[in-house]
Amino acid sequence: MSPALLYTGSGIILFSIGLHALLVHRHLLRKILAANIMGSGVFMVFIAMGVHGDSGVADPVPQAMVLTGIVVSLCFTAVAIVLAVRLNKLTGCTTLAVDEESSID
Amino acid sequence: MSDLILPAILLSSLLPGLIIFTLPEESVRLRTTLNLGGAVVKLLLVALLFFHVAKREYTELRLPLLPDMELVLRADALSLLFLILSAFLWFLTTIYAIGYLEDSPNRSRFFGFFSLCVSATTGIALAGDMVTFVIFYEALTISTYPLVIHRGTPAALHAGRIYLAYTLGGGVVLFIATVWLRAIAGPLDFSPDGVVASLDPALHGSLTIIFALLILSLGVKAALVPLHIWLPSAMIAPAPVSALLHAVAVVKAGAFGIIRVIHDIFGIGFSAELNLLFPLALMAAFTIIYGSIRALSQNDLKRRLAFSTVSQVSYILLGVAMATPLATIGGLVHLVHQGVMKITLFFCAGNLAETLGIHKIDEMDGVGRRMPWTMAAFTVAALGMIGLPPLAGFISKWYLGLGGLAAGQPWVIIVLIGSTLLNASYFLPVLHRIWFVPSRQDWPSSTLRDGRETTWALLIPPLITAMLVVMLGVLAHSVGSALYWVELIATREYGP
Amino acid sequence: MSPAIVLLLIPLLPLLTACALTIAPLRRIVLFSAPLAAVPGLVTALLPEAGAPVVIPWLVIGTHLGVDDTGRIFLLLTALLWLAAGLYAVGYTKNSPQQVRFWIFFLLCMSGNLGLTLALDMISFYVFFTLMNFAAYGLIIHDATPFALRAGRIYLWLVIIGEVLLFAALLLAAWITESMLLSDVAGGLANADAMPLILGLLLVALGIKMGVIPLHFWLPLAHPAAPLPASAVLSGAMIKAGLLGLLRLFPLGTATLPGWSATLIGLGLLMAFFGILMGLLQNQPKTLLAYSSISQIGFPLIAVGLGLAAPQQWHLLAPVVGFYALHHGLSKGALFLGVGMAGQLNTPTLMRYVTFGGLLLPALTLAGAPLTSGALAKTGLKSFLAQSPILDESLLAILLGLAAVGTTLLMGRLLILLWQQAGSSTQAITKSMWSGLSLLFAAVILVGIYPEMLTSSAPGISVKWFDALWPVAGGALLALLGRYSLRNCVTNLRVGDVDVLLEALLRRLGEIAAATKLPPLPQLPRAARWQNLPLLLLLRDTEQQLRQLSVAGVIFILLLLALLLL
Amino acid sequence: MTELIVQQQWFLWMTLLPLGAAVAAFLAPRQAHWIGLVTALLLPLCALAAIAAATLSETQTITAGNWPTPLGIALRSDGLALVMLAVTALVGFIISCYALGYFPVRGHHQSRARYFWPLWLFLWGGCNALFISGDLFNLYVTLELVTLASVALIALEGGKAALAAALRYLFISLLGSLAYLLGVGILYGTYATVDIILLGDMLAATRLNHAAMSLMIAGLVLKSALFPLHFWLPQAHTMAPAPVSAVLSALVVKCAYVILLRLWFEVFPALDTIAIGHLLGLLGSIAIIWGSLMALRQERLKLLIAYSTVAQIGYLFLVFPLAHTETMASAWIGGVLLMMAHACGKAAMFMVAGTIHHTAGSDRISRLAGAGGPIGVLVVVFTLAAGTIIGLPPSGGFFAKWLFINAALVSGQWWYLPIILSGTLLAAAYIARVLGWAFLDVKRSSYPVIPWMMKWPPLVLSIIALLFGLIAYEPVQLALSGAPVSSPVLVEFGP
Repeated sequence: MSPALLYTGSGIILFSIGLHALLVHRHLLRKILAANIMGSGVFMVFIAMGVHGDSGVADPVPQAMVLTGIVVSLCFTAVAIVLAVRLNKLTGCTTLAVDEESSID
Repeated sequence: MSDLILPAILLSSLLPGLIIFTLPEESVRLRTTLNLGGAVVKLLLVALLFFHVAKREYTELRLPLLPDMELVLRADALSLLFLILSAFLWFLTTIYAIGYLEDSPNRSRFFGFFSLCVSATTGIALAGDMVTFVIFYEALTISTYPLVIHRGTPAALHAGRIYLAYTLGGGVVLFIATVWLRAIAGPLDFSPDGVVASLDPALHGSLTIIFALLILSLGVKAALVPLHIWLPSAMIAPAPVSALLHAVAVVKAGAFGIIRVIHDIFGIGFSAELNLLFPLALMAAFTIIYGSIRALSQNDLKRRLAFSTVSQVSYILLGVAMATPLATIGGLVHLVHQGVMKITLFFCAGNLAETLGIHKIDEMDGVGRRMPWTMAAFTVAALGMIGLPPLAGFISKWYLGLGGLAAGQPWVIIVLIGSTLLNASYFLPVLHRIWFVPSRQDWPSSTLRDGRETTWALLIPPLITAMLVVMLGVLAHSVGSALYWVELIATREYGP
Repeated sequence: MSPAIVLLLIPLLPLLTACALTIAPLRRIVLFSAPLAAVPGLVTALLPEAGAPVVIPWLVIGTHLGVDDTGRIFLLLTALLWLAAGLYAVGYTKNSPQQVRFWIFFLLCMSGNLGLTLALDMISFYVFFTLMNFAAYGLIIHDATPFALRAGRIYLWLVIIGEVLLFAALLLAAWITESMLLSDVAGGLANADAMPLILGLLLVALGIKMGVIPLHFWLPLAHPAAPLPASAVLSGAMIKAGLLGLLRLFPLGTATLPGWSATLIGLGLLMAFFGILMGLLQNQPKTLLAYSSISQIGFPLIAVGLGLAAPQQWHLLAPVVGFYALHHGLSKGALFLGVGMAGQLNTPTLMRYVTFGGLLLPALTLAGAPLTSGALAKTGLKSFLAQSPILDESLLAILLGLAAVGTTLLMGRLLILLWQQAGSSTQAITKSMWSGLSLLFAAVILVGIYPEMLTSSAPGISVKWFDALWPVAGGALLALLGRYSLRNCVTNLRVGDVDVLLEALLRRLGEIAAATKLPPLPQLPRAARWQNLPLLLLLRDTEQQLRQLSVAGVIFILLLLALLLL
Repeated sequence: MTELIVQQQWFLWMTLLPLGAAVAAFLAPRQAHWIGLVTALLLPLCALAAIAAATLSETQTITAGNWPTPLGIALRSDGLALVMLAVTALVGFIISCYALGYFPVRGHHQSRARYFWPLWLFLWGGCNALFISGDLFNLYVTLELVTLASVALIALEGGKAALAAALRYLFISLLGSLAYLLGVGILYGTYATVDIILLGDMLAATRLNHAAMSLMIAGLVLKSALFPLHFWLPQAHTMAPAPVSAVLSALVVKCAYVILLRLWFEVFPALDTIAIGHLLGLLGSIAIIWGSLMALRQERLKLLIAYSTVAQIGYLFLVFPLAHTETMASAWIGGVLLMMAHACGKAAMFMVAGTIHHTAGSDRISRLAGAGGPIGVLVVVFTLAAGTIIGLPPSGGFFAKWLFINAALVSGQWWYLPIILSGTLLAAAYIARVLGWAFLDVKRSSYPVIPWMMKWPPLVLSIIALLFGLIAYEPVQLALSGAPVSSPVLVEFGP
């Protein structure tokens, strides 16, 4: 088992766990965390993809991409947390259980 | 210069329409100026075009839409026939509508859509290929809808729904058929020999289906039974709309489209070769009789007139479907004649409704004494509809009958006779009521200063059209009459 | 003035006069001078060189007008009768509340009737024929009594049927002969396959106007219903329009058609006797006169029948037919106008005898007494009886004689009826009425004594006194006998005709139709709110489900799997 | 002069200008609306210049920082990019004008205006960057930029429903973009590049590539709200203020779809995608019917318009099954044309809805009763814009449908005909329902005066939308330059 494969495998497993958590958990914070875990999984796959052949030299491009990805993910997490906190302040809920259709006007 | 005539004719109603939308309700004078100005300018431009076309100088304008697809505007003799009719009747209807809608709400909206409607009709007349035709045809569908529901009553909205369901249903079928035909036959420019005759005989099956689809979809607007349901219910619209709807715009657009398809897309020879015309003739004949029979039992004046339209428009189709020069003359000339006669009838019906509040036929007892001029116009037009000589309707029937004989289909005469009898039996009792039955109501006497029966704006248009009904018949063989022009078209179509 | 304008003026002047009537300020003057609208026609008819054919190509679809020999005699009759009736009407309608309406229809009708005598092509004939027929409706129902309205309804129906059949016949004829000229029809039809159809259509269409049995039943209703001047022209002139159509359109002089000949002769005889019989049973003078018209129009029909049997003789026979039409028209017109004067019979003055004499003259003329135009016409007819494909010449002559007896009897009954009912007449009599009547009297006398003066086409026939006298004498004798022996038997008869039968039939049909009418279909209840249609509710619920993130996630995973597998 | 136009990298400016303006607007909130308006004025000019430059020379490519591909970030201005830039510039300009009226500079809604302008300019820049991106990863980044701005904009209203909708949209977007990113990663692993053109040349039909494609398509399908993954769209689009709804429906949804188009036609043409095409076509067909039916039963104008978007997205996905060899161009151009037409029409409709909400106090359709008179202009605008949605000539929607039907007929997939047609009729039905209410003859108490800026911009846009077909020739030719398809646009049956 090459490290690349290990990374790829665990990346995909992380992605799946995150996906499951994102869908199943109702608490917003858990959802945010789940999304982050999914992102980490994808990044791990990227890192693994940077290995070309046996040269042992890591391809810098995926690393650059991952760095960019982490920044994006950070932004998202920040925005999500702000929104979640704001929602919690307004409704007292920590979930998305708002019937939106009836609450306009 | 002459290239610009065609777009100018379109814009002469489109631009005033768009400006009118933005006008506030109170600016009556500006709106009236725009309306009438547009109508007059259009009339002048059409007259100019007439001289061009009469000299066989055809103008054409092409505008690319997509690669290999163009918007083609072209004025040939047939376009001009429809164009003159619509431009002239629009002018009269505008005058009439200004009088009719005096002091009613939402006039900017009304006149805006009214102008759009006429622009679309103009576009239909000037369309030089099938794509352009479809574009303006659908534009007409949608610009008429707000006019149908203009009153805003639940009944009007209901009628509007029916109208939209039928016409848009027809519209999408037309759309498919056109795309299909385009995919089979390439560019669909209207040309006297048609564009599909030279195609592989293996495609004749598809062509037959396409023809049926085209006729059925255009038949919705032309009110072929059983696709006519929308027309009587659309009667709920204000009188100027009904007048235009019946006489010029919508039903005529359908009939005109069928003429275009038969003459300029499939070609008469080819349509006859594929035996496509006989079923159409049968449908038209059935519609003629059915419409008249239904008209018999209507008590609402406008509904009776509507069923009469259902019946009369099919004369045009019958003539075209006979595919002989004489029948074509009869059909095409009825396009004009029916328009002038029917618009007169609707103007008069509108006058009754607007001035005296009469909508039903059994309220019309003795109304001839109260509104003699209006009712005289009504009488002339109704007699014309029956086909009494020398009025316009007779000329159409005569040529249709001769054409039917020439086509070896003498049953057409029986249809004409039956229709005449039925027309007589739904119009003559009305005329009897108007003139010979003593009035049972005491109508408000005229409030106008000189004791006129109604305002000039409401009175002049029907009188002019009634005069036309007489003149189109009496002067049928004069230069410039509809018959004269149609004979020119037929000679070009069939060769001398 | 160009000939075209002169000819056009004949029908146009009445039309213009009618138009002028709609303008209120002109009304008084126009009403007074309206009868003069017939004068151009009269002048044209009397000037032998006037009325050369003209072509007006721009009018309708090419108009041919002109006065030929046949046309001239009809034009003369028509113009004269309309002038007289018009003069009469000026006085007759003086106090009528619907005076203007009457005159408009009167003038329209006049225009049509004058025009159709000028028409040399199908379209203009049809145009004027139609104008006359429809305008006459306005005259018939003028009084708006239930009787008049019923008469008008029946009349209108028959007119419309006649119109469309004539339309079909003309259409077929135009198609076959490829010409619009009436003069080409006779020749063009001779060998056509469709000739029987066309002739049949024509016979029905024109027969309605002429009162050919069984299409005659509107006549005894409409003629009495109309005001007197209108009855006079209806019975005198308009009825002849059908005859003129027959003369113009039947292949007379070009084809030998024994079958058609026999039919027409048979019909003519039937009409002659049927009219007399039915007339005798009436007790309304105007109805009686209407039946008399049916009877009288049978004779020219017989003449036309004879012409169909012997085309080579037609050029001799045609003037006889024309003369007969003229003679009958004038006398019948005079009688109808005279009916209005019946009140004078009750006055103790000299007028009583003048009036009676005045009525007696056209009555005798109609009966065919010697020295009158009636004798001339009948003698003319009799000289062609040998051509008949049915019945023997002598038998026919006897039949005609019997018909003349009957006519005299009928006229006798008319005079007796007028005398009896003179007391109940309330008609005010004016000078213009007298002038109209006098004009007709003069014409009747002139035509009898000096036919060549009024018409260049009168036949030069010498009347055998005995042949003319015995039927009149016999008839008069019978009338006098009947006056005293049957005076109480026939006074209260009310005899229905085909119309009663037809109406009963229609009523029955209507009842059957009403009985078989299906009950209305039950209306489906409209969905109260279409938004609550089950399908849409289902959609809404599904949409709610989809909105849950877990459901959406599952769908996402399923979609991913599907994409991977495809 | 010519050289001046050609040498400038106008399309690059179209990205940098709004991003810079966004920063400026954020820093100077009092001047935000001026900054926004100036930017909105400049961008259409830039777009025109970029088009001029492109027609004068070849497709332009820039690599950021002069790093060669695959290292550098490739930015390209091909036909598709240019038309999308242009449409975005047009719609964006008009939405900006509208927003000037919608967010009053003074008054108690100040804070909304304060945040709207930077976010909107940020989103605009993100969109423009997305359109010109030439590599897959950059597409991811720009898509996330757009999403982030959208989330913030949805939450602009600040209510709990808006927050919930924003959060939901955020999660969904994350899910979609991470799936997409996973696919990008797999592709990079094999080919060591993310450049679209290079990948398109190299790609072979392997299972791995197929898996990558599946992930990317699934992610993008989620982001472009194809049935049955459309559930987030109606809420997200209707919670926001009207200009934002217009932006979201007209532009943001199209971003994910543009990436899909690029993937399908430029990256993965080598793969066997027929079955996937049919799946997408099936979902698209259901979306058309479903969205239209749902629109038909909505009580609120904005929801109706949003569901109409769901249906229109369904049409867009018909491109994939219809694009066979000979009908490739027909379907592709149809898709592009529909995108453009829908952007104009839908933006105008949402703006009208916003104005109606503003004047009538609610966007319930029943509140429109009798509105045809007093606010007749708005009804007219709505009708004109709806013409595009229904597909009436001469709108772009009409010609897009023409091309779809043409492609369906020639490629023998006639079963799409009834779908397209019933979609058209249903669209007419839900539009007619709105008009019916508006035309209802009810006496209304007077409406407040409609601000100038809330009335005329939608009118202009709706007229453009309706007449788009008449001016479509140039955009279509532009889009075809450097397009991945080469076949006649109007296909005829083979001999």
